[in-house]
Amino acid sequence: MATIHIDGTAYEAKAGENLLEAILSHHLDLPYFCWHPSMGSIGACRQCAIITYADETDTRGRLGMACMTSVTDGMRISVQAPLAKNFRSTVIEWLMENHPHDCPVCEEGGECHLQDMTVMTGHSMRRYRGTKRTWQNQNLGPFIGHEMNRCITCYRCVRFYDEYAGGSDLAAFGSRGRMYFGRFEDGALESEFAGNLVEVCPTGVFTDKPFAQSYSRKWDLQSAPSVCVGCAVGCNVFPAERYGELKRITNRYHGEVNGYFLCDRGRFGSHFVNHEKRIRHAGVRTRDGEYEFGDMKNAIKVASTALSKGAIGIGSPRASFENNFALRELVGAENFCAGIYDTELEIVNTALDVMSKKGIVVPTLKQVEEADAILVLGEDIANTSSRLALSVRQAVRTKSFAMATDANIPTWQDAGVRGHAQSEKSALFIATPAATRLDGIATQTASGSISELVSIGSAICRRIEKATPNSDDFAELVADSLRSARAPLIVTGSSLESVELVQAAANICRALQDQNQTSSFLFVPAEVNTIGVALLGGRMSLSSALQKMSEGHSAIVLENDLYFRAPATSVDQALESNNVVVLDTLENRTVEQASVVLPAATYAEQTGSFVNYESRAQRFYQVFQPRDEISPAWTWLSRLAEAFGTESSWDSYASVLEQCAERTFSQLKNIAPSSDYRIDTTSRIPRQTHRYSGRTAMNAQVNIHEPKAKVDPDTPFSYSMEGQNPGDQNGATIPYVWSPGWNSNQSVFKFQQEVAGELVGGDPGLRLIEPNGAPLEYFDLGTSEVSRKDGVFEVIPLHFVFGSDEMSNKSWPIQARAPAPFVLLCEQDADALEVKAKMGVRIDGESESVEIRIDTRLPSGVVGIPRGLVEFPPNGTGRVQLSVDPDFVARSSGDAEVIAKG
Amino acid sequence: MLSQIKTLWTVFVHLFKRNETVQYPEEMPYQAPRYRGRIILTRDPDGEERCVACNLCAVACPVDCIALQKTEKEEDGRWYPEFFRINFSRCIMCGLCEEACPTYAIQLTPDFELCEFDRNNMVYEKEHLLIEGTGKYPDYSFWQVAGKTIAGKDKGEAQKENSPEDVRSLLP
Amino acid sequence: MNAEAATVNPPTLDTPDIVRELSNRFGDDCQYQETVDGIPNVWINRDQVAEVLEFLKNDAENRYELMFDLSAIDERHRKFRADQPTSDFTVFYHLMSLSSDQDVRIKVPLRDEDSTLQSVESIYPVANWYEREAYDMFGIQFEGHPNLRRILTPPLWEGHPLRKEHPARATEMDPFSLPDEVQDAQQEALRFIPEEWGMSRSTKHTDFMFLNLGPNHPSVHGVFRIALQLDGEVIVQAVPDIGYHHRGQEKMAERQSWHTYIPYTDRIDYLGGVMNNFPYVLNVEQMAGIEVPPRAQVIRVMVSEMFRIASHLLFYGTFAQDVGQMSPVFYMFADRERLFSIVEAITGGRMHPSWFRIGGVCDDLPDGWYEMVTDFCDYMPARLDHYDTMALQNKILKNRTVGIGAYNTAEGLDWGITGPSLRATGHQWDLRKNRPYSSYDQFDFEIPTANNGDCYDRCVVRVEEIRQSLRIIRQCADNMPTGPYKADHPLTTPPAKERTMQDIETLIHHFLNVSWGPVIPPSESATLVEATKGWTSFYSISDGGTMAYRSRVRTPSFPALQQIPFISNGFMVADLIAIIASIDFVMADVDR
Amino acid sequence: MFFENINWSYVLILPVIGGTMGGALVLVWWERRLLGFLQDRLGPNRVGWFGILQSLADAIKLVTKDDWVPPFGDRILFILAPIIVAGAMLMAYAVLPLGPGLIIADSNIAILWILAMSSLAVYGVLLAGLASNNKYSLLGGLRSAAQMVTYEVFMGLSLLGVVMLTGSFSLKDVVHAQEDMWFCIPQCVGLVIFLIAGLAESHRLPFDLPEAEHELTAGFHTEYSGMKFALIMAAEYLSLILISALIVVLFFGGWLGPQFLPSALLSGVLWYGFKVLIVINFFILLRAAIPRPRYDQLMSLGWKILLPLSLINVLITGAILLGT
Repeated sequence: MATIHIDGTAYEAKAGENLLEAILSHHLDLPYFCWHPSMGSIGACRQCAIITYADETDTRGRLGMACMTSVTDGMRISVQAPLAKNFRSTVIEWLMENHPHDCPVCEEGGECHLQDMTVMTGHSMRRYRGTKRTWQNQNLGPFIGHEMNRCITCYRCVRFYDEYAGGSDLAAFGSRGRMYFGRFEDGALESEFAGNLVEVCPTGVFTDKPFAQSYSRKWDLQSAPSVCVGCAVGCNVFPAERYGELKRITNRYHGEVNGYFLCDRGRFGSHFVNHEKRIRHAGVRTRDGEYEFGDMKNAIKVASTALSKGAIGIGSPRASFENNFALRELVGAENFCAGIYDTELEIVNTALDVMSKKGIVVPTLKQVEEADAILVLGEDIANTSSRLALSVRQAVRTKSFAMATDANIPTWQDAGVRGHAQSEKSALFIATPAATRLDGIATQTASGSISELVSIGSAICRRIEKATPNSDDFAELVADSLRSARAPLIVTGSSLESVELVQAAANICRALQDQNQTSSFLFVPAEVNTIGVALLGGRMSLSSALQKMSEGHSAIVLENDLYFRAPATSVDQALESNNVVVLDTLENRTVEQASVVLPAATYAEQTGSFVNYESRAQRFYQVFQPRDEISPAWTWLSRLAEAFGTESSWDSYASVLEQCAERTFSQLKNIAPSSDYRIDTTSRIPRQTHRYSGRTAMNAQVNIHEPKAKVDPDTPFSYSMEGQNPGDQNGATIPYVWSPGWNSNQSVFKFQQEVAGELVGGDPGLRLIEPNGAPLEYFDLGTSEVSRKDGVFEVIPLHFVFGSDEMSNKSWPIQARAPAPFVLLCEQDADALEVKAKMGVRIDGESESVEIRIDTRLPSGVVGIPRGLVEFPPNGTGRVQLSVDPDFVARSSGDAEVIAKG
Repeated sequence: MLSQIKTLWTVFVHLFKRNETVQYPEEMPYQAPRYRGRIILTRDPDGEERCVACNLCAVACPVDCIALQKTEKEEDGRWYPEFFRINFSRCIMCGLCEEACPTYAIQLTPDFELCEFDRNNMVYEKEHLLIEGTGKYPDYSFWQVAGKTIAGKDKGEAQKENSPEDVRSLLP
Repeated sequence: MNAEAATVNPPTLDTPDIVRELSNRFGDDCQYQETVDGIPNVWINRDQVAEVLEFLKNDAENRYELMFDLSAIDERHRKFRADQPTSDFTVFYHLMSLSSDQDVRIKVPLRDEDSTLQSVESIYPVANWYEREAYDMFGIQFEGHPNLRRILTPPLWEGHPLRKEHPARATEMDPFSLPDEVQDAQQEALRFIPEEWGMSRSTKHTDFMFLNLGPNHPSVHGVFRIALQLDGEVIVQAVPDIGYHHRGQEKMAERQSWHTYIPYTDRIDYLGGVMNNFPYVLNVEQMAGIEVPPRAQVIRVMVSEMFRIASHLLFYGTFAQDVGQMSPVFYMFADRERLFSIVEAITGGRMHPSWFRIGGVCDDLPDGWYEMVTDFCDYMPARLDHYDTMALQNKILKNRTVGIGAYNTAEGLDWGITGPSLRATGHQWDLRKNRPYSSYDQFDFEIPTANNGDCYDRCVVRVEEIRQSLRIIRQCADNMPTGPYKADHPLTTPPAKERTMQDIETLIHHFLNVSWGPVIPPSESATLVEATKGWTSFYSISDGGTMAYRSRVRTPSFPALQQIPFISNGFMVADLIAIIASIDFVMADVDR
Repeated sequence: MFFENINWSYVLILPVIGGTMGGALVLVWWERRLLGFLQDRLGPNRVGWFGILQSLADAIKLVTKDDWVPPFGDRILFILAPIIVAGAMLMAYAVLPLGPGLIIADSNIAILWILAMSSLAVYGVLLAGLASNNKYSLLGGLRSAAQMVTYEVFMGLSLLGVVMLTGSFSLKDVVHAQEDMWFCIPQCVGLVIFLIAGLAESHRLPFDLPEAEHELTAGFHTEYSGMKFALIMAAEYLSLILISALIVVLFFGGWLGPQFLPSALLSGVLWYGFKVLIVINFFILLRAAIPRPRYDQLMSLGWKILLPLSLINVLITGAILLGT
């Protein structure tokens, strides 16, 4: 620890720490632009000028940049010295020379870091009377708006996009006063992290395009802490609402999980909440197959008859833990099915078993970033859980930080660290069937069919146990790396639908344990609450549930499109019986065949918990109250229970949670404060900012009398501007980040204990399982021979970040980026079929032909079929025949190249 | 006694003074140009709506009686209010909205006749607020100052703007 | 925050004398806190309150004759107070020594679980109501207070409005309804029970009549109630009851940005117009460190003096009317209307111009302002002479008002009387002269005083003030400085419009200051102005935010009403009306 | 037989009632207009020509209003009081000459009758104050009673001079006695005293203590509304007309024109009306201009100044009469 004197006051700081970070960590105000907590310092913008004094007698001092200064014990600096203030103000004056007169028509206005810094430096008088330099903008696709004139050349965009997120299609062009940040030509930004540019850019060059369509200022948005439903990482987000419409998603800082960044599926995938196909009223299907809406009581009555026949409850990995619990209570554990297909459930259960074993470390994303040797076995993480891939990207820099430390270069000195490391990277090994977007930073990759990948895993396992000297075999290299690493990590997942793969990964962990090596095991489940629903423990498998339904059992289906889970034929049969009650948010094929439809709330419209890949249960809060008859699934289940006359009914979310925690995991009650939590024992936490406008006019055309703000009995939040959001409250209860003078998301540092550290009130969420059970045992993996036949291909399920997720697929910006249906073949097989890329092929049994794409790494005899884009599984057998469609015309698609791009 | 007579006289002389009454509504009282009455939305000198839906009036309003939603029309690049609603039954005519408006769109006029029997009629929508003219500021056109491209005004064509740089001339 | 150095300042050599005097006498418990208004803040223990205040009033080197203000602060959400002792609630006493022109603010820290301290009502009689207000608004208990009950909110109100947990917006509560049983309960709670006020219903020879004057009565100027104990028509005891006009101005200050609160200040003394903006903007400017340009200062003075005239004219007219003279009020309204036409031309508003801004005024003067203003200055003096003959010299009016409701300077100060009502006792103290703000020191004018401190003198002083205000206005008009009407300071809200419309830097400041609001540095400041009815002050606390953490509004009408029993007991009902008329109050200014 | 016994003057009853009531209505309007002019405003000018129907509109409004009796008051007295007030005032008109020969009852005790009736009206006021069972009304009623007792005394005394000069209580005689000289000259002191007493009697503004809006809200008639309020208002204006007419009759030669003008120039009725109007206007001016003394000040004015003055006046008049 070191003591630094800032304007005469002594503060504690870490020696060697970045001075700017030290200043901000004490929640003092100092303007900056180019520095970013995740990207370090480059000293480009000259905004964080301070005066450093040699000693107590020094009164003149020396002007320097805080972001390029290391903290030393006893150092004396001044932030408020006139010289420093003038310098900062002058820097802003330069930046403003060419800045357009745009604030009123800029989406950044009101949450613009540039605005904040201009006001903070106090530069309010324009002296420059010359003309402004201008640029033409580019069309950067459906996600990102581009307004280049607003640029202040801080380089944050390219530093993030290229260096941090590994993108290649955004660059800085030009020199000195003529700098352009854009693509070589118009076109969608390829990286799935492009959306972060909106938050990274300190001004309005990159803006949220879908948000801009129905734009509201930050002060007008109502928001609450929530969790992204895009994948199983469980990134923390702020969904924001106004006029009953979900307007946008922004990142909600979590020190251990998502940090400062989200993927684009998370950021742009939530517009399904506003979808025109939302189910808004309870409906009963009449005999002619049409639905009758509007009679909620009748719908409840009809639905509750299903219960009298001993209904099966089919849960869902995309419904909250509490909703699944409510269903389980209603139908009984023996009749409850987790709602994921048998294979997947087996995989997840296997993974959960491994995770609970002694000595197993399940890393958070922050810990992933610290790993120095990573093996990704079978999972295309860039597509199934993109935020994880971003962390893996950072992990390969671990080595460069170690090298920098050795060379006495401060780790925050970004250019120095990168320059010193050159192309040196930590070890990353990827074994997947097809190419992935992480291949470029991988030490080595391996391809293979699923069983071949299992074999590779087994081989690595054997090599760890017993090294083969000087072999440059893939397995040997991996084993060697893992064995010698400081923090090795094994990543696997369920997307290839192979339980052996997970077992193989577990075996590697086991082998590492034998070497007294840390065994970090990261299993990537498919959906937001897959782990949760699996932990809830349904005793009935989905296939047997479907079987029973086709035999005439009634069923309640909770937020689950069964066609997304099981072969269409079996679902068709199951749904034929006329007593299936479906609770869901959007119309889908299952809903179409339900006898009763009940409108469920989306995650933004209710409070609940999701359990992420590390079994971290996280609370998400209702952002706004849904209109019409939409209400959280548990309320419907409660009404059903009431109508049926069972005892389990709940009158509030708090009562569901109470019972849920009691009967499942008691930690659930502790992952977020209870509803009577108050700030300084007095105030609720407001969902609206204190400057929320239009209260007396928003609804005046309907009712001139302003209604009473709804009292929220379930949470510590208010549905109004009343209350306090001081920043030091429990970390799970931050509804938005704002601090006086810090109107942009940069204000998040006021909510952190130290820059990029834990939230002041603690990072939210608790793990439901801790690895302290029995020791991990080896799984016995038999070897299976793959028989190949011409024209018959083994199906490899592929995932694509835009298109493979059930819900984000209904979000219009994601739809605009989703590729046209395609299959992936290797060159060899394509040649054998005499087809080329962009030609058409028909999967037997399917009516539509799909495009062909060639993958460089795909082994022969397999075909990659992307979920969500092509109906999957095509026939449930795992093998398909392909026939060439000579008449195929390629369809336009959001983006074709991304999936196969290494 | 004398003081009473003086008082009587001083009052009596007022019989011969011009009375102060203004016979409203036949006779309209003079309203200073700055008088803060009914709120209007004005148009640019080119006849297009001035309001760019920046929301500053709404947030500056102490009584929160202005609500609006931003939208864009086709591809002309301009921002417009999709709806613009003022609840005059809450308005206190303080003028902070006019002062906050960065485009001179919202203005207060010397029209004070804002009485209704039904409070619901005090809710004015955009079609009630938008006038044809420019109001108090005949010359200002925000879009000629702002840098954003709109139909008929490309980059570099706003006031004090250079024509756009050629991206292709830049070093990679 | 772990700023170790920012601890409580121990008294040192350059601390003000009063701080040293207090710590010498009361030991090290007295802690000193500096604020930007230059008023020494001394923190004392709650057990010492009576002792310290007794000392300050009677034995200190400079006698603090006037308890200017007393209220509390809910500190529980406050972040920036490292230089102060910890407390959940702070009760502060703003004392003034007019003889030596010194102020001191005594602060007492209290904990939520035990917010009790001694009443100082017996030392400073004016504290009686202020303590009741602090009890009503914060729930602070004053031991030894004779009648600690709610004063501004209805007796059955739940909660204490200025505590942070109390909602600011009505939409947080159920829509207002008044079922019969609630109405009955509320009315029953308002029942005047003489015994509760230490009165008897009868003596050996007399049964007293209790008369409820107000809250709706033609002469109480708004909604104000006095319960009278009458012996025939003679007042034995009067009990003023206020709160019917309470709107929670201080609470509103905590939910509006520093900028958007300005229109609310207009409505404090609704006859004072911009005079209410004045202390508020001075307050914010002091905290923000804004220097207001000369033109803005003089414009502010000019328009304020216009409102002084307008307010005094209304006082004058209603004064005559309340003693039964019907006509003058009409002539004076006509004069006031002339004034309003100038105010309209300049500000666009009438009674609520909301025209001062943080850092200046809203707009420059309009074309033709000079002629309008000087025409009025030419017109008005003759009218005043006319009114002198008509009203002031009338024997009946004199009979009704001379010798009625008199008090001397010391009594006035005891009861917290300020402004013209104090000057009517012969005490020549005017903030514009003694503590000139906004360039008042540049003007040539006199401070009218009178000697008897009775109803008549209070009127005479005000009439003479009108003449002095006309002098000031003419000087403003003739010497109006050129230059900007707003400061260049970045916290000027909003910045000059011409630049906003052309320059991006100014637009940015405009954008953030009108939306989120200007961020005022953490500070405390009280500013006093010589308002129409006495001294109005804002004591604002910024916690480094875009809204006031606390804004205390001290108005002259509040203590004036408290004094009514003291000056009206023994007089007749009709005299009470004359006294009320002479006090020059508006209920909005009392209840806030 | 019957017809011979009829005093044809009784035919005047209806026109007098109608005329005085109508006059009161017009007077309400005229007072408001005149007050308006005196106060630099217009007064009611919307209903009818120059607003002349304003009072009618007000009267219709008052008459059609809900007839409300305070539940806490004495119902019968409450209703009776305004009737007494208005009735007594109307009765007084019975002896008031409206022109040469135009008189309902040319009583030889007319002055006493009028004094009696106006006292009776005060009784009504007192009743109204009591019956309302409202503290303000009570105070108003009490003030009214005290004021009556005070001012009734020297009101009578102030007239004694006139009576002595005339030698009769008949008003017709009083007028005829002024053919040489209006009594306003020899009885100027009496005139002033009667003027003040009359003001007090009709409780108009400087002396409107029983209702004193600024002190007692509306004093004795605080609780009155609708038709009953209209009656009280009418009585007030009747009393104004009555006092004005009395002043004209007693001090300004009634229907007599000035001696220097040929008497044919204007008919007596018009002269009479003209003079009454001037006195009424003077009353209105007084109302507009003069502040209200305090209740005890009014009392002491009455007892300490006006009573001795009027006694002196009687003494001097008597002395002069005896002397001549």
